[in-house]
Amino acid sequence: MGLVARLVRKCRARSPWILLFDTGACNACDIEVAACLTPRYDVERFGTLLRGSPRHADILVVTGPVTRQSRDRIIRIYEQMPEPKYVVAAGTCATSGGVYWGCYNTYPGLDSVIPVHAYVSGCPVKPEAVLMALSILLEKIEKVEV
Amino acid sequence: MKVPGYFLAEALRNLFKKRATILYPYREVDKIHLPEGFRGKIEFDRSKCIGCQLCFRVCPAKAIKMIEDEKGKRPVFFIYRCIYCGQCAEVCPTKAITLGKAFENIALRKEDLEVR
Amino acid sequence: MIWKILEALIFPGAVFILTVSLFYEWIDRKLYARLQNRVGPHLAGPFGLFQPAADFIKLLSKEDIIPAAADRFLFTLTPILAPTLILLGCMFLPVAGLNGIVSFNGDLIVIIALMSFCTITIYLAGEGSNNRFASIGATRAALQLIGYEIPLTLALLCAAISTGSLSLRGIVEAQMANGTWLIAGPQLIGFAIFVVASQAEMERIPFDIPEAEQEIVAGWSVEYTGRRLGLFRLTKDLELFLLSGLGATLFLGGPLGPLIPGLEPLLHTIYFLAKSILVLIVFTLVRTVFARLRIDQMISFSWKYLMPLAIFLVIITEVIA
Amino acid sequence: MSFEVPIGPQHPIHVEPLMLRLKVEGELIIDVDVDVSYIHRGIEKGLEVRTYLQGLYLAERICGICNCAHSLCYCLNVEQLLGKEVPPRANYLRIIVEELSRIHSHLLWIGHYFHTLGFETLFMYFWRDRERIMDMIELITGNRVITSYNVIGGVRRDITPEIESKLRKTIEYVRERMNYYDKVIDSEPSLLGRLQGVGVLKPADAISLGTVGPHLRASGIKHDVRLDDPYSGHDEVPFNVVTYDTCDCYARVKVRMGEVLESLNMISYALDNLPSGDYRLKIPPFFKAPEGESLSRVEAPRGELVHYSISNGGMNPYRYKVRTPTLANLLSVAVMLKSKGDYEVYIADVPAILGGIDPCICCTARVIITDEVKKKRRVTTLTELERYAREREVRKS
Ligand code: SF4
Ligand code: SF4
Ligand code: SF4
Ligand code: SF4
Ligand code: SF4
Ligand code: SF4
Ligand code: SF4
Ligand code: SF4
Repeated sequence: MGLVARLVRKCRARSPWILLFDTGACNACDIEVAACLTPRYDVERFGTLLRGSPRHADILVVTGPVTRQSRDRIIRIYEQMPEPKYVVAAGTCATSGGVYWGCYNTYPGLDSVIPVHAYVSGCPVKPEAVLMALSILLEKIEKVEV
Repeated sequence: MKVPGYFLAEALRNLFKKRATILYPYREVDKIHLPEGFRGKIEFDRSKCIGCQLCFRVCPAKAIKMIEDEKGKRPVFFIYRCIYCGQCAEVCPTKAITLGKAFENIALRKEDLEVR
Repeated sequence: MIWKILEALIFPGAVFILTVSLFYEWIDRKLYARLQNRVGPHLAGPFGLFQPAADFIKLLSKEDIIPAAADRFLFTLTPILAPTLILLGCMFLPVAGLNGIVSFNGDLIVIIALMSFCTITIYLAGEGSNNRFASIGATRAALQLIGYEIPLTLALLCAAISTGSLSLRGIVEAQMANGTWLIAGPQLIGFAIFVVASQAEMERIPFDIPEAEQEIVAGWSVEYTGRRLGLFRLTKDLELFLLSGLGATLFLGGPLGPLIPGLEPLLHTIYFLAKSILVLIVFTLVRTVFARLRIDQMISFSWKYLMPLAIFLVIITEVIA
Repeated sequence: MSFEVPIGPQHPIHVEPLMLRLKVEGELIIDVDVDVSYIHRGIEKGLEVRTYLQGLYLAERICGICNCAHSLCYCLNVEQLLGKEVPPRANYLRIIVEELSRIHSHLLWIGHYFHTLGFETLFMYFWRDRERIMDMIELITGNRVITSYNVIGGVRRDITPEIESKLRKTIEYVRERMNYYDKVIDSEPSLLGRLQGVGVLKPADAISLGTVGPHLRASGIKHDVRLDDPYSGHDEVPFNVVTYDTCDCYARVKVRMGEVLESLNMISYALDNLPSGDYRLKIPPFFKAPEGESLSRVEAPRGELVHYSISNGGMNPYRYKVRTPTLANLLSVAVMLKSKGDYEVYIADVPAILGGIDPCICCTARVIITDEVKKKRRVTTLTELERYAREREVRKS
């Protein structure tokens, strides 16, 4: 790796801006991810900012099973994000649909719709687990392309 | 009484107080709040299991599958489906299942979360 | 000549200004976080010092998207124009001596004009991206300009009137001659107006109305990605430097302080930075303790309170001078 | 010149997908259209294919924030079907956890509300102090948010003396903080400017639009299921119904602040008067409910929550119906958001007004199918839905 490439990679790993999207979660995972912003967990330590616009974001954090209504939305948001982009599936629902089996309106997990780079299981995910997932993903970003 | 910037005093006071943040990943691991009875990742004791299938039948998330091994029927758990409800542990007649304290069930590939 | 160019490019010119303004963003974010009982960025470099730089480099390296609906010309022009304008403004600040890199009689007016141009650029940037949120944000930026522009100008002019000079150098010299800083005296009011109006100029809480995240997503910048967004963020940092520097120069005596012969440029720089960081801290405190106003509240606030106060100040200053 | 601003479904006001189509003139809103169908998951149908026990965990996940109210409501419902009465100690324990989650929900909402109003610092402080409550919930139930505490026939765990003393300490801490924040809210003009006189809902309108919970109480109407139709021992634990009659967003904040203090008192009282004895009935994991129907009501943090079920004597409910508080409150948003006469609403007020009802959409979504090809929307019929559900089951297996 050249020096510049190394620097760029390092900067990417130090400045992950996230976008939170709820594809039908029960709220619990949402509030737990939101809790990461607050003093006890303070995800800004990693340089993370929560952005409102997909155009500004690097990491898409998705909670909830994908519902039919939100499927097209999540695909569109994913496409709006500039490369390089990563997706974190937070919560059992997002990793596999979890408890919502047999509900006619959900898909079995986020990876059936868009590529996913990190799975966090938990119902809901503990904020610490989100932090850990982020830092594992960032390490990966710094070292190799995920 | 309206006082613009009423919060200033409190904010400044907190500047000199200890931060509320736990510098968690990798550091200050012991400060995490993990009480007794926390419902984390499933721990399964093969030697206790009698293969009664109760856990498989109650699981609300279909996270358990029964397979056959050399000693007979046993459950396997798909952690990526598990909702950490603890129902299987509650129903198991021999207490072969307990919920541990591992809460960081993270994987970059889904298969890594598959079978425990 | 070479010397002059080096001065403009390296110290105390572009490179220096850019570095310092990134540093200022770090101070702002870190202090903001500490006031909220958090830690703030701490992984990028020691204490997270390189956080703004990391953000910037990352943005430069990201994919560049121009939405199909956007105006390509404006989309290309505005991200370059905005930081250039502010950078130009920063060149007038007397950082390493009594003179800025460029300095002439009436440069205060030029700075004010440059800041207004920058807001207009932002208006164009929002309109050019042809997105509803962006155009609401752009309209708000323009409306807000009407609200704070006049009080800001008046506050700055009062400093000029009371020292009898329209150039930054003149104002600093007058403070040197008086032996007191302008803030000690009736110009304290001017400083207060200046702080409030600068928050509006920089679009920070309580006046972050044009990019109010919770209302209109990211406002005028909603469609910008990658390096274009990076340049806009840089503009914000430069504004932080320009306005805190301006406040320090006009009200806190800028680069003045006890000097040791031979070390003047260095000491001047240190004094200037120290004072402008003080102003920056005031900015951050303001952003910590208020809620965002609504655009109509902002305008009526500025016409009901800021304007009369500013006019009152002009009268006092005239009487005293 | 008027144009349409879509707010949502992905929008920072609210992480949850909700679609508001605003018609605006400049900054003034003249019309609004609400679409909440983005997270419809089909839970009501899902409940019909689960056993009663499995259904509990799904009902709990109708919503994570009110999970305690949902599971309580579900349990009450099934217990009614079975004709069982839970032991008194279970009732008190249920109240403790229910009120704890009410506090967490209110603190969460107030903090988030200030965040939407651009008061970041107060948001941070509220959520910092909320963490104490979360710790307590985690301590008692084993999870921070989804408690899984209520089970059919009682509660899952008991409270030990050690937990009790920790809980009391936390109550004192939170009470002191709340009294301080109360002062901040009443003193900060930039905040008051965004709250007072915004989103006024007259008592008569509040009733005719069918609003519930704190939203209704902020319009000065004394209505609370805990008082009107006490369940789970609420008739034994005294509390005041907090009402406010300024009917605006300010009142909505103050009502919730007051309710937090009330809940703290209720927990203290419940701890002091905790009956001894069993905390759970023995109920087997698989059972058939007798034929019949049952309706239960619970005062969730956001208002009255209704669960209704029909049983045909099987292992799973024949029909299950949920009426959630936010659905009842959303109607009033559409009314409050419209400028009319001397009542003006700006885009900047959307977060304040929408936030004022404490909207969480996830329990609220109802089926509206958007046909992407034909660009038409229609509401599906029950038979269509059933077919849909069956097809899906077939595809899965
Ligand atoms: S994983 Fe659990 S807590 Fe998270 S959204 Fe799904 S059901 Fe809710
Ligand atoms: S904890 Fe719950 S979801 Fe997980 S395997 Fe056990 S019963 Fe299934
Ligand atoms: S319930 Fe217990 S004993 Fe029965 S199969 Fe499951 S683990 Fe084995
Ligand atoms: S309306 Fe709510 S509870 Fe009913 S199926 Fe949809 S998401 Fe589930
Ligand atoms: S479809 Fe008819 S019979 Fe069935 S629940 Fe609805 S109203 Fe009752
Ligand atoms: S859903 Fe039916 S019963 Fe319920 S309010 Fe509407 S019309 Fe009445
Ligand atoms: S109102 Fe509905 S979505 Fe909101 S917290 Fe309660 S149950 Fe959940
Ligand atoms: S209208 Fe009936 S079928 Fe449709 S979601 Fe509601 S309860 Fe289910």
